[in-house]
Amino acid sequence: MANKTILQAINEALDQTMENDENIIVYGEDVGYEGGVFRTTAGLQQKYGEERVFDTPIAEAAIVGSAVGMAVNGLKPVVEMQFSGFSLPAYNQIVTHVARFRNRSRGKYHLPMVIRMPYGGGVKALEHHSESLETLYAHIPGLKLVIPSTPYDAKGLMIAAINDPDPVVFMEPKRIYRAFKQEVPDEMYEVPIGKARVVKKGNDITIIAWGALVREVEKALEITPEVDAEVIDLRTISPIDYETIINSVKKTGRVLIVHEAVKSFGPGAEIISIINEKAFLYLEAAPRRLTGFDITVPLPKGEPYFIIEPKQIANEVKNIMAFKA
Amino acid sequence: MANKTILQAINEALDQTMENDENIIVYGEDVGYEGGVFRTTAGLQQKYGEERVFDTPIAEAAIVGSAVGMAVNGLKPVVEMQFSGFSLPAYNQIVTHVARFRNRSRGKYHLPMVIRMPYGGGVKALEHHSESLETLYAHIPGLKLVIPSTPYDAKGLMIAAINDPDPVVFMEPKRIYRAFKQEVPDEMYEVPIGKARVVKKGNDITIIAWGALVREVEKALEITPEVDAEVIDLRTISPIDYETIINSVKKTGRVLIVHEAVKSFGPGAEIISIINEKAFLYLEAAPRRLTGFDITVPLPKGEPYFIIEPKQIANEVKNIMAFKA
Amino acid sequence: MLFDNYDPLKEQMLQILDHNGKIVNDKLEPNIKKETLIKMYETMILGRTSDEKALQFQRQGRMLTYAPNIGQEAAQVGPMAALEPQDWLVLAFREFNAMLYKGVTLEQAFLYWYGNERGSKYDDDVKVLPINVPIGSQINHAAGVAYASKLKKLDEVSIVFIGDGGTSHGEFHEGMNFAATFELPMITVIQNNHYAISTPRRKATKAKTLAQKAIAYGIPGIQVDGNDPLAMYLVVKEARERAIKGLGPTLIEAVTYRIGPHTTSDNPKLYREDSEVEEWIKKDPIIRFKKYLIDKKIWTEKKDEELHEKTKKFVLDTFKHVEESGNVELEEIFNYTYEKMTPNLIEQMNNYKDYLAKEGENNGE
Amino acid sequence: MLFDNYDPLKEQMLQILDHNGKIVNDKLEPNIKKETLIKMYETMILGRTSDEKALQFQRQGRMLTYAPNIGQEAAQVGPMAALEPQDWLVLAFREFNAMLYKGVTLEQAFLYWYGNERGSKYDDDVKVLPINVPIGSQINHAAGVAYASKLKKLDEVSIVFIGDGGTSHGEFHEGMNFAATFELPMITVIQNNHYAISTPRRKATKAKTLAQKAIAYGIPGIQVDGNDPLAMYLVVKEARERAIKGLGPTLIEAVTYRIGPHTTSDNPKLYREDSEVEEWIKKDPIIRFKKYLIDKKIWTEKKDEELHEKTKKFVLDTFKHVEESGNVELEEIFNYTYEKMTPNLIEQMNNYKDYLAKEGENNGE
Ligand SMILES: Cc1ncc(C[n+]2csc(CCOP(=O)(O)OP(=O)(O)O)c2C)c(N)n1
Ligand SMILES: Cc1ncc(C[n+]2csc(CCOP(=O)(O)OP(=O)(O)O)c2C)c(N)n1
Ligand SMILES: [Mg+2]
Ligand SMILES: [Mg+2]
Repeated sequence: MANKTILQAINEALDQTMENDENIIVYGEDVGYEGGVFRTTAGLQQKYGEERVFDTPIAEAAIVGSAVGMAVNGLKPVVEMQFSGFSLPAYNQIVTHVARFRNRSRGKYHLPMVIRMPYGGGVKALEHHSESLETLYAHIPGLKLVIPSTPYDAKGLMIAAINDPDPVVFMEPKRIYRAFKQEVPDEMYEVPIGKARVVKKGNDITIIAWGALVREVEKALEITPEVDAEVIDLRTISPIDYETIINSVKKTGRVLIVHEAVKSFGPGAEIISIINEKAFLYLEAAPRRLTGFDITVPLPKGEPYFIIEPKQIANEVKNIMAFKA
Repeated sequence: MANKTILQAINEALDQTMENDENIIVYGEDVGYEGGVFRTTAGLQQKYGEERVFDTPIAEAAIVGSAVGMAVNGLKPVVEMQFSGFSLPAYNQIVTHVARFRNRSRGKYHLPMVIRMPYGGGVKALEHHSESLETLYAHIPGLKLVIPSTPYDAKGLMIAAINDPDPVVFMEPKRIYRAFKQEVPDEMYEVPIGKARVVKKGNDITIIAWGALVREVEKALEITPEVDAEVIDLRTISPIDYETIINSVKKTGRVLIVHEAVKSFGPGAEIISIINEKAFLYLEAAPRRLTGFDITVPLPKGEPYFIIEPKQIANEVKNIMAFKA
Repeated sequence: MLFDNYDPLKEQMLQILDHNGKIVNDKLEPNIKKETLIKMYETMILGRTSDEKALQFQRQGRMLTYAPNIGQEAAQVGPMAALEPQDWLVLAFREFNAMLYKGVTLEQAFLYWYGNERGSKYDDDVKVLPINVPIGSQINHAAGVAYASKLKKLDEVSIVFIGDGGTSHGEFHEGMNFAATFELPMITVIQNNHYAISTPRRKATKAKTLAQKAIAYGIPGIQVDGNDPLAMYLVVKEARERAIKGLGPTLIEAVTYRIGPHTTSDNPKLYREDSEVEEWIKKDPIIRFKKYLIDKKIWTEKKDEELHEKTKKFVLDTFKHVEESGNVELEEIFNYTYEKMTPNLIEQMNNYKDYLAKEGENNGE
Repeated sequence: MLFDNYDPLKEQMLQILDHNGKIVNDKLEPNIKKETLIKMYETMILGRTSDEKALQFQRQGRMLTYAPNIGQEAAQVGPMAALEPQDWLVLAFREFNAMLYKGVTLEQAFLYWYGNERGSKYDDDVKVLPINVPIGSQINHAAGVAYASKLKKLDEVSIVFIGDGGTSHGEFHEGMNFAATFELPMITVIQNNHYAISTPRRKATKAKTLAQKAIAYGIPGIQVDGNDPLAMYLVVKEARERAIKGLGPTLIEAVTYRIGPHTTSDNPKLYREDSEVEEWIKKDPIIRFKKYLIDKKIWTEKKDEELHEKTKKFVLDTFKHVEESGNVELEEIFNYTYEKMTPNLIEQMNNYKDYLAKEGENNGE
């Protein structure tokens, strides 16, 4: 047991699984020699050699497409997209192949692979370095989409993702890569994919978030002590854990979804729709979304408007609590 | 005025706008000499020459990316993705550039361009030829997404798209390219982008659909004469016309959304969420979606299960009408 | 070394067996085992017959879209004969003959074009990746397969096919460069059949040859008469040797021609002259190969007739069998999205089953 | 013709002015107007000074991420000087000097890296496309710009920059092939600065030169000493002539070196030896160009001192001005998504304004 950041937790998950299974290989742009621009893969090349941990040409379709071939031929590739905004050149491979090889071959081939990508804003970055593109992956059948919000989950979910027989897109909330530490067990363990985490139990309202926003929700609740909120960290965006959501909503009757992805046709919409389908009669207020605006994430001098702050969450919580049917 | 199919209506829209404005150019894979695999662009090269209507190498990123450059330099490109499933290699260009040039340059540059793509299933096609990928485009700020369901709208919306100062993704429901004819005015006219069409007025339930599914909804209503449904053809998926939707739902209190795109994180979810946000207290039943399953569109011998038939729509309508709050 | 002697920049093209079935380069005539030669020929006849029948079936409304290979048999069978059983075949979509040679059954091959995913579930020991429709993307898969072979120090290579049109795609570039950079045991065969649907090869790139694209990756590239099974065999044999030695990938441009339509939905008369097609019919790979085999006393006209007869029957019987397979089961379309069906998918399937129980079969309209 | 005389396959590299400031190829010394030479030099000094100051500001926490160009000035200014005012510049992201030469103001250039989109709103008559972060994708934009120039029969060309790392991207391939196929008036300059972040050039491709990638597109490719402003000038001059004549694009590999870090978030000591950097510092383009100008009696040490003085002041003043610009207005982030704000965007903005009115400023935490 030691205190670790999310970054360290992911690094440890990669290290321990690689130690355990020589079929796991790790590669991407700058992930090898220097250990990644965020240093998430630091030390791995030194330990496992250049054949298992390596730098690639700048060619995202090749990174993902080659992983498809490797997985078919017995490896378990864990590849990195340097930023989620740069996963788009690989989008064709991900949608047309990664998500479909099992179905296309009726199970003859399946792809145990992980596509890691730092995501989200709030780090004062250049364009394409701040996107939250959950929807693009959650909407595609055959993919799983996982996002940790704590060091403990980061390690356990990464190990689960690597062990998963299906391909997993693993988005890492870069804003909190190093933001805080948490006790993380030394040994390997899995946090199950497809299960949300109830961060805090409560009876008044269900607040659903993931990634960096979970902490912001917690901060918001500090300034709204009058509200007894239940907080759900979704952890797996797809396939979504509707049981946990629905059970909570049946209890609270009120819902707020908080995400940084742009609003329209975004991930929150699916959650609201599921709640409508499965708990409509329990709703005491219109479910609401607090999300990124429907714009391109602004450059740093405009980004503060875009970033969701705890006060905004608190404000929405109060609005929903005030809703009278 | 003459009877025309959707295909002919689109061809006419291209022809007339090209005649009118020499800056409009049309290109893509096989669109030039042979006039497209569906023959949507037939005759245009013969009339406007190889410089304005041409075949490209198989390189979707180049097709879209070059259109960005052309639009910056004064042209109005109308490009074709042979099937929407093959727009994915261009997805990086579309998301990172087409959608963003105006914002990136704070209005110095804008991109009056149209990206055409046949979409949807039901034509017994190979893999990647049957997708409904609305969400991937509707979720991206800066794009407009238009889908006609009739020859009249096809011509008017295409002309509006070409004249629009913003980039428009224009999905063409290939299943009904030639399915029926309609009187189409000979002259040029616009059907406004951003406005849904009320296909049929009614008081019991609001049914929202677009593209090939609009006709299926109409067929479904023939077998449920007891229900007085209001049918909305969305026509523009983004930016969505929530006024028309909300006005209708306030009247009917019941909602069914029908689309072929896969369900989870799909376009219907946004519509339900908007209704929750703006007409929650008017809802008399849980809004529902009848959609493609969360799977890859099956090859022809499994596709019939995937295709939504009028009886299914009728069945859902009855379920929603039976819902008691 | 073959690849040094044929310089694509000088437009030198390797040919061993000319279109009259004459050996024009006897120093290079490969020493192929008799059984292999016969398997090559039989596969070509099976491929050709299947193509012809499939086109017929389609006209009769019994087959869906189908992409025939007529004229391209040697470009596929030559390479496959030069490989070893442990090697991998990574497909584009116009490699019917290569698939058959490598052990995909005719039934599977037909079933795919008949519209059933089971047609891509090849037998366990058949190291073939499913047909790959998104142009160019298969190159990256082949590179990955080859990376694994290299990492695990296995004595195996990957061969990957692509069309002339496909070489313009970004995925071709990325995959070739990836394979070259890591010196992977991969062999890329471009079937330059002169057309990408309606778009002629000359409109796809200003490069005089497609083989010279190899230079961009620092690897050998060679132009070969793709209708010459011996030349195709030889060049892949050498490419395999390089690959196994750790010298990396090779790019082979097989110059051939698509005698038939792009697919059954295509009308080539819209975009090319009959005279052009006739010129290429004269270069038919099967005719020249048969002459060669007869000259070598490996084959006779009588055997040929028997083979044609037998093959026709086999193709008809197999197709009949495929036709009888009907639609897939409902479970089938849900079962393979993930290893285990998610609660969401189970629900969707069950709801639909309930609907069907109530309303009867869905015919997709 | 220059491009025939320097064959990248033979690793012939064009150099006119060596790193000592000596003309090593006097037959090729271009006849550049005095004012142009001075503008070139002044731009290089402005670029260098800006880079140095920006790195300082960043260390002081006054600047965000910044990608310095130190060492690459000649590779940018040489080409720009060879072009005409009506030509287009299509950027990657490490062309600070090229931007300045072409009329982007220092204030705009800084404002962008300071995190304000206004920095990409260049003056109306400045034919420069915004900084393009997704690697490789700008090549396709340049091809499109050039297509329009050609269609409209305008006497203008596009120049597009890309890094060594960028040449591995699929978009590079597609854009180069598109431009070559349609014989577009485009000039591609690869700034081969030997690194893509931490990844050395040799790990990006097995091709011995990047210039030889031109062969894949059937166009000329040439390797040039990228730290030699005269060679860069000459080669672009000739490429422009070809382009204007309708002969299509040219691929130019400028061999140079990134003296500084990839960006201010990068620590190059992690992946390269100081000794390597020192070798390249000796090849500094500015030192050799200054010697050349002084030898030509166009420049003096005194003028040089004055220029440095003046430039420093200008850079400091400009940056101060940029610093004072603060955050953007709220409307600004909504206004440019579409020509007209959609009802949805108006609503989102107004809701947020209401929130701000109630709760005060949002600091993004
Ligand atoms: C990425 C992508 N874009 C477009 C298509 C549609 N398409 C199918 S086959 C084809 C032409 C392929 O030409 P070529 O590579 O020469 O192969 P051939 O058909 O001649 O065997 C096209 C454009 C596709 N399958 N994938
Ligand atoms: C498509 C894409 N993938 C990844 C990145 C992240 N990235 C930014 S710069 C860079 C390296 C670029 O190297 P090179 O092309 O040599 O240009 P240089 O930085 O040396 O000027 C990378 C990988 C990106 N911007 N775009
Ligand atoms: Mg072809
Ligand atoms: Mg570089």
